[in-house]
Amino acid sequence: METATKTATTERLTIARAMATALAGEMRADPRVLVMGEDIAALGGVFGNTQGLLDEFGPDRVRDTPISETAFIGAAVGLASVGMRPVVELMFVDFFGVCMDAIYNLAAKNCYFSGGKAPVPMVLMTSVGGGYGDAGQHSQCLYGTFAHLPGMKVVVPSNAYDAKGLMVAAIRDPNPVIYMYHKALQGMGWLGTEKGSVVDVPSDSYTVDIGKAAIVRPGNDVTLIGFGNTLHTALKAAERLAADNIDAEVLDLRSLVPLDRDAIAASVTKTGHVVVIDDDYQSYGVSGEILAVATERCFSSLKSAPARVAFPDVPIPFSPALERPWLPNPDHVVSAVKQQLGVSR
Amino acid sequence: METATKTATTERLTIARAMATALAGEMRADPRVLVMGEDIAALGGVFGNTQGLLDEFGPDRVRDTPISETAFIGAAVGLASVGMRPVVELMFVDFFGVCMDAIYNLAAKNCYFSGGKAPVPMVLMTSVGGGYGDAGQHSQCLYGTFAHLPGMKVVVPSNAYDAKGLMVAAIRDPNPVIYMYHKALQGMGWLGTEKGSVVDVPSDSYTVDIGKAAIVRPGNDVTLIGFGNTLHTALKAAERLAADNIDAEVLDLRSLVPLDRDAIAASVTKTGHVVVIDDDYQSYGVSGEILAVATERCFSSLKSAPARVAFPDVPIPFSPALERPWLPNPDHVVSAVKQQLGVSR
Amino acid sequence: MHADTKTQLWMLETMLVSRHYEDAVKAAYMEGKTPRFNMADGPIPGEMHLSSGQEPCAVGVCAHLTPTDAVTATHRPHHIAIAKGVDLKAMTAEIFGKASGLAGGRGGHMHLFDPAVNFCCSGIIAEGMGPALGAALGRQLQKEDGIAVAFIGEGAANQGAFHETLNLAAVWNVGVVFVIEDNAWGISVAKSASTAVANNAERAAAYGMPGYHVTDNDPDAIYTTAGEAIARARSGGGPSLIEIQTLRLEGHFLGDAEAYRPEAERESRDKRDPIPRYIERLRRDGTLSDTDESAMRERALARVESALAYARAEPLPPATDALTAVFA
Amino acid sequence: MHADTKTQLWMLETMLVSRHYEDAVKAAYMEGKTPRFNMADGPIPGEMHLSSGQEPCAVGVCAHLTPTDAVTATHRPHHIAIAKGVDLKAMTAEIFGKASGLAGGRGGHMHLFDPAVNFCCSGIIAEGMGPALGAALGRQLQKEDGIAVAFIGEGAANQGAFHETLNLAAVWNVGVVFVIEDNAWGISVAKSASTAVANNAERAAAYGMPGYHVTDNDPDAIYTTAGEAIARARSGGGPSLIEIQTLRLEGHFLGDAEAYRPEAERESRDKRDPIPRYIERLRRDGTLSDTDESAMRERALARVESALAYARAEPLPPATDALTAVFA
Ligand SMILES: Cc1ncc(C[n+]2csc(CCOP(=O)(O)OP(=O)(O)O)c2C)c(N)n1
Ligand SMILES: Cc1ncc(C[n+]2csc(CCOP(=O)(O)OP(=O)(O)O)c2C)c(N)n1
Ligand SMILES: [Mg+2]
Ligand SMILES: [Mg+2]
Repeated sequence: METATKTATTERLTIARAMATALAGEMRADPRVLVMGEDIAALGGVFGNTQGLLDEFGPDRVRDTPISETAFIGAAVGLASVGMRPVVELMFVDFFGVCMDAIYNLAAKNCYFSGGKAPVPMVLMTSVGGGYGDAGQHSQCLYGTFAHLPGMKVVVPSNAYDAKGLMVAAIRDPNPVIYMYHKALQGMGWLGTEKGSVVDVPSDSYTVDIGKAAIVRPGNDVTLIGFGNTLHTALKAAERLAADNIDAEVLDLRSLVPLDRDAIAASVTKTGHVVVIDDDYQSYGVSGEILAVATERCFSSLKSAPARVAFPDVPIPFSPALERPWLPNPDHVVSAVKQQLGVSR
Repeated sequence: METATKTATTERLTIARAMATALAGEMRADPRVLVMGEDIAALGGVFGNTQGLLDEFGPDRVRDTPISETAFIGAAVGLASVGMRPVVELMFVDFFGVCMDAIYNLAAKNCYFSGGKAPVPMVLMTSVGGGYGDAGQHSQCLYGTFAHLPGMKVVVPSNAYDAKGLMVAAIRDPNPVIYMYHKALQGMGWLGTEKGSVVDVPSDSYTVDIGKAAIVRPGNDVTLIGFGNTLHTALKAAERLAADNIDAEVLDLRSLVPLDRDAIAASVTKTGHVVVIDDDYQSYGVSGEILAVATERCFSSLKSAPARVAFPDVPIPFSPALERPWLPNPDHVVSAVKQQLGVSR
Repeated sequence: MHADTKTQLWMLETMLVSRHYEDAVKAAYMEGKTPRFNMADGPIPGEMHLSSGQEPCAVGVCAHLTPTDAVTATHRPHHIAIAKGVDLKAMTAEIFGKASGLAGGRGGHMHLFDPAVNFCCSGIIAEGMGPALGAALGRQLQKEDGIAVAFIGEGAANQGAFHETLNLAAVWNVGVVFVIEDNAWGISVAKSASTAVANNAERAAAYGMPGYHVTDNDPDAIYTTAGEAIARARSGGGPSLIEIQTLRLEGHFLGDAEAYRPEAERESRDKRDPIPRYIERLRRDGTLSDTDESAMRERALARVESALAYARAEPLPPATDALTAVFA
Repeated sequence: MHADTKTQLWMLETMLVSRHYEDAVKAAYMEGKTPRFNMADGPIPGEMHLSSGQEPCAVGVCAHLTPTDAVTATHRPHHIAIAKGVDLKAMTAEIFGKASGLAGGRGGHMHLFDPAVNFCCSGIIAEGMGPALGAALGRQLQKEDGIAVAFIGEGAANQGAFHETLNLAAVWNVGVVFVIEDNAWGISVAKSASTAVANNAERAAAYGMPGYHVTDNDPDAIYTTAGEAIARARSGGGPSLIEIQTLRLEGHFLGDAEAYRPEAERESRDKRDPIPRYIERLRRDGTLSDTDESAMRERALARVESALAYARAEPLPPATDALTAVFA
C-alpha cells in the first residue's frame, strides 16, 4: 500500500472509480476513516463510489445502514466528536428533507457552538442531478439549499481528477464537507456518461484545494461559469463560440463553499461579460448569488447585464419531452452570450 | 358571525392578534379549516397566534400535536387531499430539518405530480428571526431555504394589516403557503415589539394579494428593499436619509414566492440605486436573488452597484455582544446608500 | 372474515392483470436499453421498480376498499394501483411520459396520482404514511365514509416517519391501516441487517395498536387479516399494523444484477411464486374451472395489451407543459 | 447495584449544587426583566429552561460515568452538565454570553460543549441521540473505554430520531444508554396527549433491547437501574432504554405562566421536591449528619456563587468573534 501511493503512474478513471480510489487510499492511510450509508457495502454504492471497500476493509469500517438517515448521519457527528473520520452517503440529495437537521444543525454548527473546541471532520457524499427520467424526487441538484446554510463546505467535482483530489481534501478537512457528485458524470454506463468527466488520474494520493476555482479554458471575450455537470455545458458552448470567433473563458467553481469570489471577479473584470450555468432551480440559488457577486465586485467593468442559464422554478418533470428541453444546454449558453455581445446568430 | 364580518370597524392589533383573528374568521366561515401544531391549543401558540381558537372551535379543529413534525405536516397534506384546509404550525423555522421532506417533497410537489388534479391547499405558519438571544437553533430566518424550492408560495408580513390579509389569502389559496412571521414583530411583550408592526386592522375579512409587493414610502433617489423585520430597518434608514435630503423609496416585498419582479424593476429603473436588506444568511439566499433580478432587469438604468445588507454567513451567535452588531440596522443601510451616492457621512 | 368465491376470483384476476402488466412494462422498459443499458434510453426512462411476487398484498387488502378509501403506496406501486382501480390506460400513459398520462407525464412511475379512486404514491421512503393518516382523519372530521391504508416496505419501518405516524394515529384514534410488504430486502440490505426485531408487527405494541403478522404470501390469509383491521378502522376502533411476508421476484429495479442475493434464494424464488399456488388452490377447491381460467387470462392480457397500446400511441406533451400545474 | 455512602453523599451534594445553580441563574435571568418581561433584556437573554426537580436523573446516571464517557443532553441541560463535571465557571460564563464562556458566548445555555468531559447538548428535540450512538460506536471501533448516554425528555420519544436511533443502536449492538426524563409535560402538552403508551420503557421491545421504568424520582433507585444498563453497555451487551418519572418544578422556560397546568399539580409539586426527601432518607439512615449537611450546603452555595461572580466579572466578547470558529 505504501508503494501503491508511491508510484507515479496515472490511469483513466470515471468519477465513481476516482471516489472509490480516494476512499480506499485514505482508509489505508488513516484507520479513523470509515464509510456508512445505504447499499454502500456489498453493493458498492448505487453509484459505484464505494466499490471494493467492503472486501478490503470489512464490515466494521464499511457499514450498510438501515433506511435511517437521521440516525446514521447523527451518528457520524458523534463518531467525529471522538476522533473518527466518518464518510457518510445520502444516496440522493433529494432525500435531504428527512435528515437535514443532523446535517445543518449538528454537523454544520457544533464547531461554532463549541467555540472551535469540537470540530466535526466528516464528509457527506450525495448524488445530484437529472436528465435520465428519474422525476421530481430523484433528479434535483439542490446546490443552493446546502450552500446557503453556514458551517458546511460544499464541493462539486466536474471530472475524475478533481473528484479524487477533492475527496482526499474533504476527508482530511477538519470540517463537514458536502460532496455533491453528479449522476451524469459518474461514469456508470447505466446513467450515460459525460465523456469529459473521465480523465487521467494519478494513482498517488493528492488533494485539490477546497475553495479554489479553476480556469479550465482561458479567454478574453466573455466569462462562462459552471461547476459539476454545467462545466461541460460551458466548455461545449465555448467551442461553439470559438467557431464564431468569440473567445470565452470558462471557470469551474469546483467549490460553492467557500466560494472563490476572487477568481470570479478577476475573470469578469477581464471580460466584462458573464454567463452562469446552473442545473439547480433558478431562483434564490447559486445562479443568483454568482450574478450578485459579479455585480458587487465588477460593476464598473461590466459591459452587459450578467446572465444566467438555470433550471426553471418547477419540480423536475419525468417525461423526457418535459425535462430535457429545460436542462441547461450549450444552445442556451451560446444565445445568452450572443445577446450580451449584440451578435445576431 | 355574519354581522361580525359585516361591521366596518377597525382595531389596533399586533401581528399575533391579527393572525389569530384571521384564523378565527376563516374557521367561522369555512368548516374545512382546522389548525394543528405544538402548543397551539390550550397555550394558544408559543407566539400567541392561535389565542382563543381552542375555546371557540374545540379540540377537533384546534389540535395540539406530539413533537412529530413529519407526521402532522404529512397528515396536513392528506387532510388537504380530501378537501380540508389545514393550517399547521412549525413552531420555529429552525426545526425545518426534521420535517422538510413533508413540506418540499409532498406539500409542494403533489399538485405537479398529479398534473394539477390534486392541489394541496394548506398553510404552514412558522416563526423566524432573532435579536433576543435565542442562539443558533432558534433565531434563523431561512427565507432563502424555502424560497429556493418550487411549489410553495412564501409570504412574510411586516405589519398586522398585511398579516391578517395574507393569512386569509393563504388559507383561501389552493396551494401550500409558507407563512413566515417574525418574532420581533409579533407583539408579544416578551419578545419586544417593533412599533411599526402594530397597526389598525379592519375587523371585516379581507385579503392581501400573494405575490404583490407594496411601495410603503415613495421616493426618487434610491430603492430600499425589505420585508418582514427588515422593512422596518429600511423605513428607519429612509427617515435618516431624508434628513440628508436623500429621498429613498421603500419597497415591502411581502411575498418572496411569487416574487414581484416587476415592482422591483419599476422602482430600480426609476432610482438607479438599490439596497436590499435581509436578516437571513447573506450568501445563496434572498439578497443575492434580488440583486440578480435588479441587474438582469435594470442593467442600463443602474447608476451604482446594487448593494445588500444581510446577516453574515455564520450561525446566529447567542451573546448579544456577538449577535446584535451583525443584525441589519439603519446605520448599515444609510452607509451603503451614501457609498452608492458618493456622499460622505 | 373469509374471502368468498367472487372475491377470490377477483383477487386472482387482478393478480393476473398485475403480473401481465409488470411483464409488459418490463419488455417496454428494456426496449432501446440493449445491448447497452442506459436508464435514459428507450420509451420508459428512469428507475423501474416492479411488484412481481407481491400481488397478494395488494389484492388481499384492496378487496376491502371502496374508491372513497384512500391508499398511499411507494416507489413500487403498480400492483396496488391496479388493485385500487386506478385508470390503467392513463397510468400507463403516465409511465410512458405521455400527455394523456395521469399527470401529463410530469410524474412518472413513482408518482401516480388518481384522485378519482383516492390513490397516490411517492418515491421517498415512508412518505405516504402521514398523508394516509390525514386522509382518514379528514373523513372522520367530515363525518363521511372512508378510511385509509398506507403501504410501505419492510425497510421503511426503520424510518422516523413510521414511528411518528403510528404514534399520532394511535393518540388521535384515526382509522388508518398500515401495511408492510416485507419482501426481505431494502435494495441490497437484508431485513435482518436493518431491523432490530424479527417482525415489525411486534412494533405495534409500542403504539398500543393491534399488530398482525401474515407469514404466508397468500391472498386469502391476507384478505382475512386485512378485513379485521379495516373493519376496526371503519367502526372507529382506530389504527392497526400489518406485516406481510411477501416475495420480490425481480431485482430492486430493472437492471439490478442482484449479486447480493444468495444463489439459493434466487433459484427457489420462482417456485414460491404466489400466483400459480393460488390458481392451484382455486382449482382444487373447484372455485376455478379450466374455462374460467383461460377466459380470465385472456381478459387480463387484453386489458394490459390495450393499455400498453394506448400509451404507446399517445403523443408526448409539449415542452411548455413542464411549466404548468406547479400551482393550482 | 446499590449506591454506597460515598456515592449517596456525592449525589446529594451534586443535586444541591444543581438546585442552587438554577436558583441563582433564575435570579440573574430575571434581572432587567421586571416589571416588563422581555427575553432580550438583562444579563442573560433568550429562553431559559431550568432543571429544578429533575436532579435525581442527572446524578443517578452520571454517578456511573467517567470523563471518557460521552453524554448528550437537551435544551434543559444544567443538572446533567453539572453531574457530568462540566467546568462550572466556563459554563456560567457561556450562559452570560462572555468571552471566557465554553464557546466564547457563541452557544449559550442550550449549546454547552465541554469536550474535556465529553458533554454537549442542543436545542432540537431528540437531536443528541444519533451523536451519542456515534460516540459510543467510535469508542468500540477504537477499542477504547467509554460508552455514551443520551438524555431526552418524554416528549422527544415521539420524534422520528428516537425510533431510528434505537433501532440502529440495537442492530449494531452499540454501548449506548437512552435515558428519558419524563416530567409529564412537553411545554404545555401532557404526556397522555402526545404518547400512545403509558410509559416509554414499553417501546424498548420494539428494538429488542431492555427497557426500564423508574417510577420514583429517587437518586438511589435511578442509580441502581442506570448501573445495570451502563454495565451492560460497557460489557458489550448493547443498548438499553430507561424512562424515569421525574418532576418539572418550574415552567417550561422562565416566563411560562403554566396556566395549562392543573391547580392541584402546581400546589402539590413542591411537596414532591426530591431533594428534601433524599436528605430526610440520608438523615434517617445516619448517612448524613447535621454538620455534614450544613458543610455540604455551604460548599454547594460557594461553588455556585463563585461561578456566577466569575461569569458576571468576565468581559463580553468583541463583535468580531461572531465571525470566527465557524470552521476549524
Ligand atoms: C428517505 C429515503 N431514503 C432512501 C431512499 C432510497 N431507496 C429507495 S427504495 C429503497 C429500499 C426500500 O426498501 P423497502 O422499504 O423494503 O421497499 P422495497 O424496495 O423492498 O419495496 C431505498 C433505500 C429513499 N427513496 N428515501
Ligand atoms: C424538533 C423540535 N420540535 C419542537 C421543538 C420545540 N420544543 C422545545 S422544548 C419542547 C418540549 C420538549 O418536551 P420534552 O421532550 O418532554 O422535554 P422537557 O422540555 O419536558 O424537558 C418543544 C416542543 C424543538 N426544540 N425541536
Ligand atoms: Mg423490502
Ligand atoms: Mg417533558
